[in-house]
Amino acid sequence: MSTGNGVAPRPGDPPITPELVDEHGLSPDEFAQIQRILGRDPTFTELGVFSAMWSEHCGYKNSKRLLRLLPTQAPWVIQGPGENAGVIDVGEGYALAFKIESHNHPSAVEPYQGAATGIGGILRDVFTMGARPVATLNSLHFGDLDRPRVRYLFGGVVKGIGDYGNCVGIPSTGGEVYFDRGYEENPIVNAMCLGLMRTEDLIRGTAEGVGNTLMAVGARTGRDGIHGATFASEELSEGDDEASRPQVQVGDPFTEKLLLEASLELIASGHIVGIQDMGAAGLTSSGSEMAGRSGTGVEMDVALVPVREDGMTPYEILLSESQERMLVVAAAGREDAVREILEKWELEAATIGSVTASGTFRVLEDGVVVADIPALPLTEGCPTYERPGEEGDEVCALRTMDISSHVEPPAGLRDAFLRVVGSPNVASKQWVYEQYDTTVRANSIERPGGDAGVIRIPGTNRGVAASTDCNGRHTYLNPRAGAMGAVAEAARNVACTGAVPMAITNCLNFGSPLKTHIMHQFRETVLGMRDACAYLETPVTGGNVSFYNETDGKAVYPTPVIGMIGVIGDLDTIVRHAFRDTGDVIFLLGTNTGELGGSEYLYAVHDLVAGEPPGVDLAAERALQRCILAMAAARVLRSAHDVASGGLAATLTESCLGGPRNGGGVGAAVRFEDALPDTALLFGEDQGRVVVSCAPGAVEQLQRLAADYGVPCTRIGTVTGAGSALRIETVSSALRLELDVLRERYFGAIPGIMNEAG
Amino acid sequence: MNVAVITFPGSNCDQDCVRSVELAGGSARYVWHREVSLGDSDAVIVPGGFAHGDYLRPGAIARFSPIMDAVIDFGRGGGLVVGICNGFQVLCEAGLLPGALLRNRSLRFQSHDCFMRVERSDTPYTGDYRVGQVIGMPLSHADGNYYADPDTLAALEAEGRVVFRYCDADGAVTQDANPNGSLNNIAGIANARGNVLGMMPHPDRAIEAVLGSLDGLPLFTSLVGALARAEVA
Amino acid sequence: MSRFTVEVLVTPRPGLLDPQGKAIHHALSSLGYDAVDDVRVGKAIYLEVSAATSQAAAERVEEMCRKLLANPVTEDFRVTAAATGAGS
Amino acid sequence: MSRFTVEVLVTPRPGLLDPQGKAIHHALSSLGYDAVDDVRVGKAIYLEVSAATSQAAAERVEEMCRKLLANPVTEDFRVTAAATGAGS
Ligand SMILES: Nc1ncnc2c1ncn2[C@@H]1O[C@H](COP(=O)(O)OP(=O)(O)O)[C@@H](O)[C@H]1O
Ligand SMILES: [Mg+2]
Repeated sequence: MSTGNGVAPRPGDPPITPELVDEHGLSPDEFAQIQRILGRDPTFTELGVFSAMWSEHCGYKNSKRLLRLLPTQAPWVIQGPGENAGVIDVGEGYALAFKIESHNHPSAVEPYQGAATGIGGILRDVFTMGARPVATLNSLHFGDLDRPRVRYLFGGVVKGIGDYGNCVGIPSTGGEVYFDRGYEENPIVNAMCLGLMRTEDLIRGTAEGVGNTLMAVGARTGRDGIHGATFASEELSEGDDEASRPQVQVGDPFTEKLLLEASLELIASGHIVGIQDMGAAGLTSSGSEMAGRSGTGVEMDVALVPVREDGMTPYEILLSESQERMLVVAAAGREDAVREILEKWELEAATIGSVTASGTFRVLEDGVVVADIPALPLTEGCPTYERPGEEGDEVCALRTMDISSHVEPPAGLRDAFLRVVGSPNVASKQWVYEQYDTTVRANSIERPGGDAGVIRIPGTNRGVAASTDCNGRHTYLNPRAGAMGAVAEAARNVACTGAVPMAITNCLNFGSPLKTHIMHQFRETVLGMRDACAYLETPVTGGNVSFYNETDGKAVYPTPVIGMIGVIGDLDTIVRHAFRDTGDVIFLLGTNTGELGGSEYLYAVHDLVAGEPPGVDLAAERALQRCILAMAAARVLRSAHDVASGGLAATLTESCLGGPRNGGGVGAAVRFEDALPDTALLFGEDQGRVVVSCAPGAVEQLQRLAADYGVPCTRIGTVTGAGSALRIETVSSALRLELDVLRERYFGAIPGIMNEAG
Repeated sequence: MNVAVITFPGSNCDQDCVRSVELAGGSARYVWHREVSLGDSDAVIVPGGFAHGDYLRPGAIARFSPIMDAVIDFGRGGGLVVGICNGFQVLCEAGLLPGALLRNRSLRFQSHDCFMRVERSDTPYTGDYRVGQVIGMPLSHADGNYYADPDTLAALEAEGRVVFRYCDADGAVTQDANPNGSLNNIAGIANARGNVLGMMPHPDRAIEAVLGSLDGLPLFTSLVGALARAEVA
Repeated sequence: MSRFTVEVLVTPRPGLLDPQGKAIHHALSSLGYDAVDDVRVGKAIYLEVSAATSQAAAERVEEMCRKLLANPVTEDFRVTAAATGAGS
Repeated sequence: MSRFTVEVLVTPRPGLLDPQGKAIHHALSSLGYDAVDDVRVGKAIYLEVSAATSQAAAERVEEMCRKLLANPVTEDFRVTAAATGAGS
């Protein structure tokens, strides 16, 4: 392979100095490797290209080796990691494409646009696979809501997600929001998208067929977000001034909607052989990755790319991250047909180059070669590192701290109960999800508010359930147990609706991988996720790593967000989380162990993040989930709701109250015989538990099924009907919580803070 | 009998509307906004979504889409035209219905279920409801706050042109039950002749029990029934 | 033909409730700005227009306002044209 | 203390995409207004402020802009104060 024919420095480009290489985030060794690949010095344009492709964001330099440990296969996996999105078979000829992505740094700088463009990017990842987006979810982690800046970020992010997704017309079916001082400076904003297609309509991001035509489609290229990919791989620092701040990318959801419809029409037309979003690192990553995947080369002339501003250099055009753009490979001779479809959708399409046999990523400017780089080494040759890791002292001290002195609630049990239920972490996220269109396209069977959202596969009686989960406090205190817990909880949430957990996507949000305690967190997280996914048979089909979530040396909690997918074969067997009828019998499946480490109780009542977080018994978890699924299939259940943040207190409250707009809820009377302190019993976040209810006549069948699966099953009480209270007895106390009071706490908490404080 | 569902760039609920008509026993087809004729359509639905991105004001740009001249002529001539959500906004901008839809009182996009009281059952869209019936369905909008100047509002009330009003589960028309600040809790209105209807909530998302409500279906069966009767006559 | 920058200010009609203005007013008060008595929020639209004179440019844009840029039911508008680059 | 009407014009920073402006431009073109070369959309905010002088009023509002009314990352602003009722 020969490169560099005629590649010469472009007049006006800065000379390649060690400082410039360093500014591009490349080490001297990496630069030497680039020289070896090219057989010469790179041009400025080429340096920019390598810098973007070998950034953490595109090149996964510090994570790739560990990520290889994750299980990725199962008979139902059609496409594993490596494509724009993972794809699984969901039955009746349908395939589901899904993926989660972070937009943390852009959201910290400009919450509204940062979050909006995050949604835009993940939608494109899914519809470029040929799938129509049918649902989105979002996982958000912020600092404490008593800080005005946090309220500004929270409000802006939610509005940004809503305005973008609503305009494109994709229902939001779920997500999660956490508030903890661990995210004070660095919010975590992860967006997930699910898309459906007929299995045969799957298309991949490849540039096949020498002579085929490369077309730039959609919005024009501006100077936005140049080096966003590198930016996403650096920490924010207090001194970030405007000059050094890359320009914010502005989303245009209307153009996205047109691009979505046009792309699906293009894919269905057969006029194109490949399509990819110009996401991080724009034209550079889309062009070189498509070539790399298919072993071909591409050649393009940046002078042919439609631009929004005058005087853009090849460097800028190649690295721009302007939103709502696609790179399309049209079959030779079909360019006009492609253009016709795009014109109908009022979109621009420009022929910018072609697929070649050279194996190189070759870029011209008005016919003059400005870059010529072997495609595969560029996309796959990024050096990878496995850095040493060791648990940090600070977290070790917190984890091993004796929390027994904090078991007593200072102002009594009732006060603690109301504080936990009214803590923004446990309280209803209605304020969030009612800003998202949850019902557009009339397939939302279970909307946000329960354990997992469920979307119908149009024209069938099947559904896809999805949930995102990560308790960052648990993963902070013990990354391995926390990661296992996140997978277990996500699967349990999906199973509670009656859907079989199938596969996950994940978004790993961490601090700087160059620090040993962060690397320790990362490694432990991957190992925990590996074990849980293997055991629960939910392989990993893709995901995203976001490092450098740090400000002034302080990193976010390690936050591996799990996006779990489940399939429900018969929507008539769906189970919801709210108690239903007076007289129904309530059971606890699983065992109370009273684990208060890392709990919401300790945070909300004692302002403490400490202790060993709940452990995960994978065998018990698997048995529990299979048992729930069997009960759902046998239509034994009137309700099912898992136990997580806030413990039994939160679960029982939510099952009594139901959704925000269904009237007063129903009361319940429960009694626990466990020999545990009251707080440990009611607020412990022990894994592997679900509260279910059934009609009196179904009690025996339910108990038999639990016994069949070896799942501990304790009869704890009954549903007592409308307008009353939640009554809880333990061996030492009795509590009566009026539903009105619970309603006010649970539904009023977040609106109260957001409306009053402004 | 054929219902035209207009698709603007940015329409999101055109499929839901076609499906609703079909479930009600009628037939419907899509009409792209750049067409200039409604062909042999017997009724028109302007669906929800974000036509032209809702940029400037919802409905402002869509109102000038090429097909809209035909829709306006059709409505002025007594043809059945219903606008749902964004479609309601388009019809107001186009002058087929009076008033305007302002930003929600909360200043937020709102997506949740609401209750409405049916005020008229003698329109082509509400024949299968009862007057006073309380119906529940989703709403989903940022600009649903109905406004008209005092004279217009008085005329709407005097002429009985308020078709749906936001209410609570028991049918009481209260400010608490008003989701967006609409004057007089107005959720849907008709033109003077009664052939053009606009409403903010989504009957097209309440057409199957599995979706949580069937209360939207009568709107479409009423429409299909009215067209069938017109065909016979 | 010269180039003009035409500024269009679109404001809610007096008497109309302006929730956005009210919200900003509320936020300013809670930041301690007590000297603010009222806030109204509208749109500022800037058009680059080619025309023979600034008056012609303004007239053209006024027509656009009546047709599209402002909603006569709820909004008033004001148009000012200046030669492009002349500052404003 | 006198009363001033302070006009704040908030506009998207140059170089940033302005989807709304783009859409309006497109709509005006299809209505046949070919003489329009560019459209940008911002906000116009009017505040009634009590202050000793118009300069004091403007300074106060500039502070509000930096704090709340404009987003420094994406928007520029311009403030003009006039005695209330003086027209503008
Ligand atoms: N950011 C969000 N977007 C949409 N829905 C959300 C969001 N946050 C929470 N929800 C919904 O609120 C409900 C409760 O959330 P959460 O307490 O995280 O549930 P769980 O503990 O079962 O995972 C879920 O249905 C969830 O989907
Ligand atoms: Mg749950």
